[in-house]
Amino acid sequence: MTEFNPKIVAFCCDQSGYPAADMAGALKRKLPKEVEIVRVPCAGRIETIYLIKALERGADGVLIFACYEDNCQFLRGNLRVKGRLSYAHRMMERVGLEKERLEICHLATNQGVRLAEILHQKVEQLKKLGPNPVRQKK
Amino acid sequence: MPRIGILIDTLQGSVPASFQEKLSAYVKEFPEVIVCFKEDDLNSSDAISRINRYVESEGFDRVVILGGSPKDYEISFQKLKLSLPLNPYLFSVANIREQALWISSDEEMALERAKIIISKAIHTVNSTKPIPTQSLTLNPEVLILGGGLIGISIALDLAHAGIRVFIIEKEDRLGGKAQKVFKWLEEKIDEVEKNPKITVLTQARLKRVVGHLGRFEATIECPDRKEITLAASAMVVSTGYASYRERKGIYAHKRVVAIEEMEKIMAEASGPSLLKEGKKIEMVTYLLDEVNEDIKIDSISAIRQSLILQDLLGCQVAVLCKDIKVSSNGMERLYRRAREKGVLFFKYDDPPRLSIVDGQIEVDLKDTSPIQKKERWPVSILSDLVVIGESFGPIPEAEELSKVLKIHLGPRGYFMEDNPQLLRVRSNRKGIFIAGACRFPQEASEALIEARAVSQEIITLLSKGTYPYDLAVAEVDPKKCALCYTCPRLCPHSAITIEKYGDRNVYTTPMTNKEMKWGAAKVDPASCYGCGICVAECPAKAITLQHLTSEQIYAQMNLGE
Amino acid sequence: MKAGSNLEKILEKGWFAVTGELGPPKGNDVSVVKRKAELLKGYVDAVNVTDNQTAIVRMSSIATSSLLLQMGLEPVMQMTTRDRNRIAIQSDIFGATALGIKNILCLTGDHHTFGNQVDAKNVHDLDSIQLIDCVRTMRDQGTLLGGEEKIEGEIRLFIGAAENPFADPFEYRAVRLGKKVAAGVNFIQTQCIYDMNRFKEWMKMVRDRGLHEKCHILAGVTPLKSGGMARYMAKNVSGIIIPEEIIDRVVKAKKPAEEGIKICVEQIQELREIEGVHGVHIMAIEWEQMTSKITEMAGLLPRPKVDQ
Amino acid sequence: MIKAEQKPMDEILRYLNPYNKILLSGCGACVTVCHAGGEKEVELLASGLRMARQKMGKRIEILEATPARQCEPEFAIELSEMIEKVEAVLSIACGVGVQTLVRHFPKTPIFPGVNTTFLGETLTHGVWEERCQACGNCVLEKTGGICPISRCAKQLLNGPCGGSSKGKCEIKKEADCAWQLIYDRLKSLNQLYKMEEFIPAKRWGVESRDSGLRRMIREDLKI
Repeated sequence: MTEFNPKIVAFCCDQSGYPAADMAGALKRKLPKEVEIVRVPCAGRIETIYLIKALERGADGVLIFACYEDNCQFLRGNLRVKGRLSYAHRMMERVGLEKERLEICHLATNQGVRLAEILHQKVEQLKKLGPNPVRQKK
Repeated sequence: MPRIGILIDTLQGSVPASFQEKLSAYVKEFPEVIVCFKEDDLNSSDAISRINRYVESEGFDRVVILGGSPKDYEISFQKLKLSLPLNPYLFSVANIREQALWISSDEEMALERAKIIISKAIHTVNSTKPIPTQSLTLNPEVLILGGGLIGISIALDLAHAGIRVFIIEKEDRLGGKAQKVFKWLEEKIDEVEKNPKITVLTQARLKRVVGHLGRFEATIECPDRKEITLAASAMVVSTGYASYRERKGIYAHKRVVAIEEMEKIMAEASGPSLLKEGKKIEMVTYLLDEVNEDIKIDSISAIRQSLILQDLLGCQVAVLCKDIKVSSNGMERLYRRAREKGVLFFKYDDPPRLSIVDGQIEVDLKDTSPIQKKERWPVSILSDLVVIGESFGPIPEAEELSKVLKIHLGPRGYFMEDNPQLLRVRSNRKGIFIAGACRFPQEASEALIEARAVSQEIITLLSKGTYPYDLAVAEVDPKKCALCYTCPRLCPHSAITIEKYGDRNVYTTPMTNKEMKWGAAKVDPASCYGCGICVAECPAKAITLQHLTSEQIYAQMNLGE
Repeated sequence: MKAGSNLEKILEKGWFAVTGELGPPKGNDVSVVKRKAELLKGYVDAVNVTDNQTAIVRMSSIATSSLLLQMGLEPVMQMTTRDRNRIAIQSDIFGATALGIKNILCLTGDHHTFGNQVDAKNVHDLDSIQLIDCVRTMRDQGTLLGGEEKIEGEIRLFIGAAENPFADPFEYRAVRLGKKVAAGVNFIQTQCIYDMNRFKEWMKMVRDRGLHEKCHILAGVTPLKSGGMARYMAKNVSGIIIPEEIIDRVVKAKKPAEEGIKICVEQIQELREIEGVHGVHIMAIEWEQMTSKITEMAGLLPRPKVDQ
Repeated sequence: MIKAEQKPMDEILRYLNPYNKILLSGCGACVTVCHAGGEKEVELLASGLRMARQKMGKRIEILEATPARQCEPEFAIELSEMIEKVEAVLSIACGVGVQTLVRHFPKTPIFPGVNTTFLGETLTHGVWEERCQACGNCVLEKTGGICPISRCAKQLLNGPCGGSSKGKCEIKKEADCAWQLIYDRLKSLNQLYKMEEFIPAKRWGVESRDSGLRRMIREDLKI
């Protein structure tokens, strides 16, 4: 049996998450294999449907790397996405998906190490949870 | 079919040659890719001119750079934008260094990741439409709200730069709070009034503002209730602050005055001494930090006043405070001079007690200052005059103004800057600047620095006469708009308004007031920062970001259909 | 005479009336009614029979009133508009008067969400003032509400209503009483009074409008059982104001219940002195045994007998 | 406008249990504005339902559509082609929209996906409150423009009950007492006399829903 490598979609705000991801690289931190970085201008750009669709299309976990609260370049982008996250969590609960598969993490641009840690922790957590149960068997 | 040119930035050797080979082999699998070059340092200027030549000789219309962080190329992008015949949105960067090479545990994984990143970048340029750049004419016209120290200072700066200025002042004359403090302000006011570039409207009120950066239209209500409309490219809010103090009990005594009133008393003084009701004032006690502990304005005013009192008006001054706050320029020196001249400073923890003794006011306190001096606690000062600090707050009109201007107020009710570290004098709306004590109570010399910053920003903005912007911003499809008002409420930059299309004939009744028919939400492209909040919230899915569509985001997730 | 009830006669004679209150059982156990009736008999001129108070389902007000009549007490039948539309209301009034009930208290009723049938659909076809108008029409015009249709027989009812001087907007409370008077109310029982100053202020407004001459006002009192009850009522029951000093008295007392009774008696004595107050309405909630003690201590006994 | 909120997904899943291919239809009018049944919600609910059914091991195919206004027959009819392809329809328009589909598609089961809650006003973004019960005979003239039918818990017409305290309703502490609002407003308009007038019993049985199915006919408009 092949090892289960959880697939993670990581939405990265251009003001925090994305520079942090680059910094993780610059610091030569190894990231998990199956991470897709999605660069967005602000966490406020992330539509609820992206979170839901990522799960529907088989992502095992979805992470949002956003700026710290009160520190959004666009004032309320990270707060709006927090609301959308809670909507998605409610829907996941009804569907029967574990809440842990979707999470928001607040970062500053220089927290590349933290970003790498979070991703590794998430991988470990998702390994315990097992594959996304709604993923369609191919 | 798009014609894509690939540029491999070898980043001065940090991408190994063997890896480069594998990548160039991979990109050739894409039918759209017509050419693949290598460059040692894409940020160098000769590299840019070489790329320019490649574009012309090879005839590609889209570019994907395989290199480092896209953030690193942003500046060169700007240059490329100017120098290349290509649309800047037909570029994409595949960050194969940070996001593949450096984060992978082995080369195989790095290659896998790089391939995914490259395919996403190719998808991005393939799916992007060229986004045109437009420009907005900026007339050199600026509206300043508030003709106090800051408003006057900005008006003069701008007028000297050839900009037409309108000052809207609610009082009947210019100067605001500062007119009592600074004698030289009179000259400035005079200068303003004589300057043909500056128009002053006193006893005026801003009633309504429509439009955005470059074409604000402000309706002003003048004293005779007449309304006039002014056009401005940019606006400045310099409305200052309000100060107040509830005066109960002994604080209502005529020998207790606020610092601001003291300014007036001193300004009216003539001769070598200070008189109150015909009697000479000998002992003046400043009682600070009762209501405003964290603001240095009071400390500084008290020291400034006490030097004059002590030196020129023959008074003995005592300053009672919790802390001496002299962190602005030159204030340490003034403080030392005050001490040298004999001004007494006391520190208290428990509030001093005031009582009336024979028409004078006795101030009793426990002095807790560690500095050796004759007077140890308890101290009792029989004063002819007690000068107290006041509370500071936003002006009463702040909330209404924030609604009219559609700019944000901070939690304490002052106007809020867009970014406290970087963009201190910009409001959340493009083209509206805020300066001085309307942001928070501050000391005049510091506020004047802000005034200068605003002047510079505006002069830079207006000097070109145009404001270029591209359409990589949110755009509303008016046919889909449900007029739910979600986006104007949520736009952090107040860049969205509901457009009134008077001429859109939807109903059969002839409109008596065309202004009163609403069509759809409209984003002002020059005011939009492209954050995407409105796109994500629109319940009708009527808003798109042209350079980052949902389809492109799904492609970046790389999860298939 | 509107109805010739005992209560009406006492009030018309200008005597100080005393009414009590009886909550019907949460079932059909007649012995509960009997026990409570015994506790009140002889101490009050009439007894309010609540109509599913606080929206808790209880024996119907009409049936309980009828039982009281059999036991020799005079009922004031409460009727809320919460549970009945105008068809049910008028039909119940036919029935009630046929059974010999002569007093009615017109109420809107506590909201159903306070009770034990929160899923119920509340009716509120009429409000309390419209109910007063309805009963008055039936009695004085002999027709149904809004109709020309003549009633077979004769409706004779002494019409009462409640008023709460402690609810808001305070300045409107006397005006609202005026509306009730205009609609045809004969007597008023107030919400229980603890804040005497506010009540006096309200009575002044009532007198200024001359309302005390157009209807009889019975001041409501409720003895406090304990400090806990006082605190609870002050905090949780809208439209009841209990001044701190009264709460304090009960809380600090060695025997809070006795203190509560004492306060109540003092209040009655104070209320008696107010111009326009024609009686008291003692609401000893689930504490009916105290009615005798309170009336006795307040010097309200023996209750006068009116000639038939 | 009409306000609505999505039904619990379990309930929707129960309705859809027998079907494998459905149409999920939103509406571009009121329910879009209150974020309950517009295009965005259609997409989200469809995705959620597919996931839930996938998890149950019973895949479902969902077509998605959002007509401009589901309550106009022509718009509803435009869905014909899609409805022919499916076994059932889940409509997240208001109850009116659902029934417009029902009228035009006699052979397809149509299910509601939202609860139509009330006719309300937006207080602030994301907060709505009831304002009208369509009682059929507007009383706002008498009450200073504040509706006691929809805003008073007991629908009182002659002033506040005894549960009005400090401006709030005793039923819901967060709700303003409608009659306090009426009082304050009439006072500020200098029209307090209106609160002294007796308002007779409302003719519910003739004017409102109680009269049976209400129909409005404008002869001048009929084609």
